[in-house]
Amino acid sequence: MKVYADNAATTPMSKTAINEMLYHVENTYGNPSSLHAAGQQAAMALLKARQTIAEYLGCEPKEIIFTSGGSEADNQAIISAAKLGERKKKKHIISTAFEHHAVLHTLKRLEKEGFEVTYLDVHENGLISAEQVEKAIRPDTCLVTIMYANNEIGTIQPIGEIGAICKEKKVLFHTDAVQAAGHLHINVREQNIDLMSISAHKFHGPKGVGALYARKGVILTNLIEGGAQERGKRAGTENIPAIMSMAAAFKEACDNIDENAEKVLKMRNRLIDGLSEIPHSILNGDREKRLAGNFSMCFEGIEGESMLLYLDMEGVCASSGSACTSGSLDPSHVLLAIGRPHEIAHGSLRLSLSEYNTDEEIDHILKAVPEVVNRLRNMSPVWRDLKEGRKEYVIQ
Amino acid sequence: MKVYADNAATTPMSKTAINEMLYHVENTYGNPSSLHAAGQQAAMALLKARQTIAEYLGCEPKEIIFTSGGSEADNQAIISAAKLGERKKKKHIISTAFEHHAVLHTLKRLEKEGFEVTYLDVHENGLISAEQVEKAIRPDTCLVTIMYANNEIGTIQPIGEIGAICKEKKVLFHTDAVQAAGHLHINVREQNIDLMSISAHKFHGPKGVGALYARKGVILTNLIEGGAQERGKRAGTENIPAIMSMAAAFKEACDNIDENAEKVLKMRNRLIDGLSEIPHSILNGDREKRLAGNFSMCFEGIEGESMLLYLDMEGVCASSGSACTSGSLDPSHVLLAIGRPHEIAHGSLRLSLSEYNTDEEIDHILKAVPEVVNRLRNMSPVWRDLKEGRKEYVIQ
Amino acid sequence: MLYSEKVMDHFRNPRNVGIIENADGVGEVGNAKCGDIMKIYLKIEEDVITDVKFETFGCGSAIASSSMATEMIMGKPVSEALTLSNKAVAEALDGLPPVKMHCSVLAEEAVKVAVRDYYDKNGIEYDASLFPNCESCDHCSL
Amino acid sequence: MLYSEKVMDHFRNPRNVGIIENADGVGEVGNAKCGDIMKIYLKIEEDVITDVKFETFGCGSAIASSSMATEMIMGKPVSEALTLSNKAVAEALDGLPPVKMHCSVLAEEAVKVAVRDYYDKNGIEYDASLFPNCESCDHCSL
Ligand SMILES: Cc1ncc(COP(=O)(O)O)c(C=O)c1O
Ligand SMILES: Cc1ncc(COP(=O)(O)O)c(C=O)c1O
Repeated sequence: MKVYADNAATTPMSKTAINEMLYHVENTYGNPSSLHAAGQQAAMALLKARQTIAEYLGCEPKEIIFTSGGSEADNQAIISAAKLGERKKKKHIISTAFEHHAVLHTLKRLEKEGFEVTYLDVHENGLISAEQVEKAIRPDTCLVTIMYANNEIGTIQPIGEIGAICKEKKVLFHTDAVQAAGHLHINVREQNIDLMSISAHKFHGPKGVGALYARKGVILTNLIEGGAQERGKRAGTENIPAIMSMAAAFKEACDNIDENAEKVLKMRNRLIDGLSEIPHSILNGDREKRLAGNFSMCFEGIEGESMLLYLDMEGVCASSGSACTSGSLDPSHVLLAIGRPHEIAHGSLRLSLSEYNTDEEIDHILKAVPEVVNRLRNMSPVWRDLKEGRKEYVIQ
Repeated sequence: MKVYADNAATTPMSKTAINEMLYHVENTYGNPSSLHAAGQQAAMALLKARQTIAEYLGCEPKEIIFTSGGSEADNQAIISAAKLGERKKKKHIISTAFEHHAVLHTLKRLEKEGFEVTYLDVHENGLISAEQVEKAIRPDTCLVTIMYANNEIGTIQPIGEIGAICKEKKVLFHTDAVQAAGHLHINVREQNIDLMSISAHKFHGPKGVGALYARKGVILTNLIEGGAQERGKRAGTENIPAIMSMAAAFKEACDNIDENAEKVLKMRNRLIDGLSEIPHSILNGDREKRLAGNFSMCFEGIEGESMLLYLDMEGVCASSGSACTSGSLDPSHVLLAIGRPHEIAHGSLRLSLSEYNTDEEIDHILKAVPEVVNRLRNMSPVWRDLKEGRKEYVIQ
Repeated sequence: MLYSEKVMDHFRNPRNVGIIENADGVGEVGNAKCGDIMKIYLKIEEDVITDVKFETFGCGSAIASSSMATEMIMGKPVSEALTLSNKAVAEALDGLPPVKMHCSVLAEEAVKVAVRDYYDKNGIEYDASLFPNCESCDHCSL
Repeated sequence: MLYSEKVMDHFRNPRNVGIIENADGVGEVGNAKCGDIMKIYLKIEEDVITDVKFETFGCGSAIASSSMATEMIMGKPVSEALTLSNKAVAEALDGLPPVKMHCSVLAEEAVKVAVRDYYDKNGIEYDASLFPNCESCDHCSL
């Protein structure tokens, strides 16, 4: 049995999204900047996609800029807010220690350019509070950037509360909603969000396309200069088939948020309950305030990568917290941020479901994971030391 | 009859490219950073695509970085070379006045940051010479960036000669090969190219994907920070279906360069010969040193946009030199660069063919264009003045 | 679409294209460098516009604006033609894209300059401030 | 694929997993903070390794490297086991990804530390410089 349980990394495209893409690949190949029929047809499609996305986010179409994905949107949002801040001599930014690297590495670059960044401590439950944000805001704060939902542990931050505080304090608020969009009800106006990043491949849309919402009046800095596409804020011939497909996938996802969440939640809860029976295991992050499909656990005495590879042999596609292939041997910065010690953080497993998963697949995972954990513990010198009392368990 | 003759703006995807995209949309949806089978399958696909592109460009796979298109590649190439230059206190760049805006606007930004840019004069035939480049190189020159083939008038620059000079003078050489790739034989090693941009949608590949070739040793600056994709030089989940489709389209295009060129050239020559019979018309740029499919003409006494719209009514999708919809009312900077006066530059028509065009379509264009030119001249006060001798013809 | 159906209709089938020999008033505005020239010819009888023709060098909206303007003043007293505003032309066309609004301005001005020509030819006095002043033209970035 | 078929084979079916009660030499290297611990148990008779087992906490290549190292020293004289290099382990596995080369280093070191333990237990003299020094370990960025 093959089980894809790595939807937080990327999702397969929905039939709707594939058909929409294919339709436009074949029929709407014109360049929207061209005056002729083929171009104008593409321009109209683009307008429609922008309207759809805007409608589901609660903003104006012209507040949406299409990008090549979530990373680009994150980079552009943060750079733009920083440039705006710099002009007013405001060079302080507030973020958290468990953001995605697209945010963290952009902040690192700004730190080199003289910006100061406060990384809020994340509580052990994987949450930060609006009060933490409020306390950290200074007169020279130009931006608060806090992710909507964490990609590794799935916890959802109090975005509306943070937005309200930022609005009151007149500080720009960006949220990386890459994991949230299409999965949670978002309304940028009501939640007082100024800048927000989304990425299509996290909600059964195509890869290589995303969007940046920028509230009217928030002037964007170009990452990519050139033609006058996207109000002159993002050059490059528009990828109409992908943009249309993203809009279709987003509409489909948003129209079915509650229904999908209900289905996925049941499966996820069965998994958490079942896997929690493995001794010396622990759920990462709050049990309730989390995405329906996403959870991560740590298992004491074993290491994540080998767990994934053995699970893969059982047909289960999962992920660990650690960026094994990224050239770094450090454990997940997210798990460290919520206070897991290094040796525990190494033994993490993330399972992220979508509405395409089935109960049979959950049964399979519930069988495979304990077997794999056992197998690895049986060859682990750490586990032996724990079992034989030469070492204290960290996870009780 | 519908005739798409705007292939320099963008091309329809080939069947091969569509099928490849669709196959990978359905089968290779994993994230190449994931360790499980779905992820590793994607990682292998990515490797294969990189090898294909590298093979046809004459470089190593690891010298290829995938981007979201030509604009991003241009931006990253130029910014990277500028940062390298800056460290050595070399802040002079050589370019031309008729580059694409992705290059020109990036250069403008660098000028604001204290770089000095020499824009070489383009000869009336749409060409610059290697000698011009050589003369312009100074001890503080860090980059020469000159497009391979011009997008508006199709002229091909002496890239190999320029590359040789840059190599000798130890100056980095970037070429925007967006219009050339897949249409001309390129070998970055032989031509001594250090950085080169290509974009898939100009050779029947998908939109939203391109590549930057960067010779080993040329350290790139990230435009998009985040994950460790693309050797850490370009963050964002890789768009495998589009990348695979680009590789397939590139292979197909390169394998058929000569055959396609022969077919397209015949059609183009018929068009140039036929349309040159329209009195007071002129071809823009050298007749020989040009892309097989691309040419542009100016017709005295009329304006380009109305020409395009009337042609569109006849089913002909063409373009003018001017960026009418981009918010600018100025005529094409390319036509001004080759010395066309404003009033003539306004009356331009670009027809860009591909191997998908047919002889019947050429017949149709040959009938439609003279009719449209006549119709517009008959309602043009400028034409009346010329005809009745109150004004001198600019084009004889 | 870039243009409204109305614009496209007037572009595809422009009304009143041509010239009037020995016109009572002729107005030409714009310049070829900017990419737009409009020329309006008026036949006027007893202060009423009995015929109007135009010639235009310019983009789709320039042609449509001229065409619409001629329709709007045809048969009207000269004094009424003078009140034709660029907004009225643009509205009658169901709107123009922002970058193309100057085309409706040209149409308004071409009509006015043609009327002034008629006044001048016939020695009729007028308030010069009502008419466009070419030096104030900002249609070009030249 | 991230790993060669050889690595995957040793990962899927690791040879010589387990412990040896009352082993003649035991070596443990790495630490859990770094995400890799290897422990090698040796049974030695007349200076020949007659049995070897391993336990590993670590990634796929750590498990495969330990497995391969045990196969490579099984039945060999202790002196030969001491010459086992991390390169030899990696080559026997048809290569390791660059970021995973340290796993083969750990395997080499675990064998050496187990041999040293055997020497120590049996009062055999040795050149200390041939053995790893944990303070020089740079596997962690801690
Ligand atoms: C010469 C040239 N450079 C760069 C580009 C930009 O490519 P893209 O639209 O893929 O960003 C284009 C086409 O749009 C082009 O013709
Ligand atoms: C929270 C978060 N932000 C940003 C990204 C980057 O998105 P993309 O891969 O589309 O660039 C991801 C996923 O990769 C993510 O999970």
